[in-house]
Amino acid sequence: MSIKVLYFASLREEIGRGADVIDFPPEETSSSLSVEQLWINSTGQQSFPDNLLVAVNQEYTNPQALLADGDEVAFFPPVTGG
Amino acid sequence: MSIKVLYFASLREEIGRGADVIDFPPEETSSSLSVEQLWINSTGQQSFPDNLLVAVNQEYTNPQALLADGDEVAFFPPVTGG
Amino acid sequence: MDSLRKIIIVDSPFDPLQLQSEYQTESMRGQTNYGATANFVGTMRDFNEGDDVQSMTLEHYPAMTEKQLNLIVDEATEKWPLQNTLIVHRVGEIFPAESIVLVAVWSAHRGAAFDACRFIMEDLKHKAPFWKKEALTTGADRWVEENTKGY
Amino acid sequence: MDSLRKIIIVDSPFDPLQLQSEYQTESMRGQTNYGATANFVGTMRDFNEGDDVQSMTLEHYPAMTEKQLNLIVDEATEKWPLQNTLIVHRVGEIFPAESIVLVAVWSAHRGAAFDACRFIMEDLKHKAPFWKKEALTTGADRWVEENTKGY
Repeated sequence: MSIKVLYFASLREEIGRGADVIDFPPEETSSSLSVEQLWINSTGQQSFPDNLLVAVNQEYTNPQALLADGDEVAFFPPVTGG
Repeated sequence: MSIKVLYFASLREEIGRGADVIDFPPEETSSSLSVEQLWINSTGQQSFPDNLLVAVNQEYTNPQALLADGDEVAFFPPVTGG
Repeated sequence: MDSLRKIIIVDSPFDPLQLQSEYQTESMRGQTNYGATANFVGTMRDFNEGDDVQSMTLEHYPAMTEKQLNLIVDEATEKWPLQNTLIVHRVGEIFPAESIVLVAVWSAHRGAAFDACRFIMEDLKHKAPFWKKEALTTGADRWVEENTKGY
Repeated sequence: MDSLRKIIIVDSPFDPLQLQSEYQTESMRGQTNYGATANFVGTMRDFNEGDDVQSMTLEHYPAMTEKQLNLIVDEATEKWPLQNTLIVHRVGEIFPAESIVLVAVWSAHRGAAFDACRFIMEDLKHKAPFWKKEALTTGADRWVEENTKGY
């Protein structure tokens, strides 16, 4: 399963890149992969920060949401537009 | 004492004129003349209607306010601008 | 806080956004300390209380109108930190789709701008000496007796 | 109620009142059933949190931005009877006194227009994927960490 991961704003700068494409071998995701697991896997961090926002396929979701092949997952800090 | 009285909108149409100048002989207003008394005197009506608004010298006041020589008193219905 | 304001009564059609734009250009050119502008434009509809309205006549009490609008702006300025306020109100005969009123407020922050704009608009509707007379498409005339609720 | 809307993301300076005026002309010409328009314009200030700001860069998540703004307008439209909504948001490098955002809402009545304009603006600030990075006059850069309160 292949997931596109995006990072924005201060998070992008901290991580040092704006995007990852992560391919999981079928045996690693035989059951299900959550947003939180993806975060840990893609960033190497221990846990999902409290104020981190996440969107799957451009819609807000939560760290427990499960992912499917081809999903676009975006992680970002609190928004500050307007 | 001379008072200028103005009527606006539907009230102007009911009364049939937009302004009066009312001169009170000194003996009639030896003590004081209230807005309500002026209303009764100028229109011939019995009392001050509940929803009637009044301004003395272009500022809102109440029927008990006392008048002075030269005041401009305006009577009008609820406002409906904007 | 000292607050600038401009109050305009017009007896012919006006373009509210054009006037707001001009006021901003002339009064705030080079100013970079306001972050929020809230405005409201009231436009004449072609219906009211279930009837078709052909035109409307806006009467006012000239000597009192600006005085009262200034009092309203004074009160808003005491409640919120405003930098500028523009009020434009139409009088005379007016037709559907023409603008009746513009209230625009400039402040550093959006909460104050929103609150003050709405406050001024509501106060204007309840205190400024304007009266509307509608000419219906049936040929009948009638005075509007009270404003609709704003909240 | 079916509600028309236009959502524009721009990467160069825009004139919010001019765009609102154009949108009204192109989308509402001949319409005489809206009585109330409320708008909000956010402008870049030259100060924030006590520091002098020289410029700002607005980053966004292009694929999500319009989708999210459409969801916000959908929600507003469920809550209030709106006729039209225009949202314009700037991205890229921006300087003091330039416009950041415009939210304009058309409705038959002023209560709905005021409420919906403010609702959309607040929701945009809390949900639309934009981020501000400030360049201070000291030469330092910093990300804005959260928006100020809107109420």
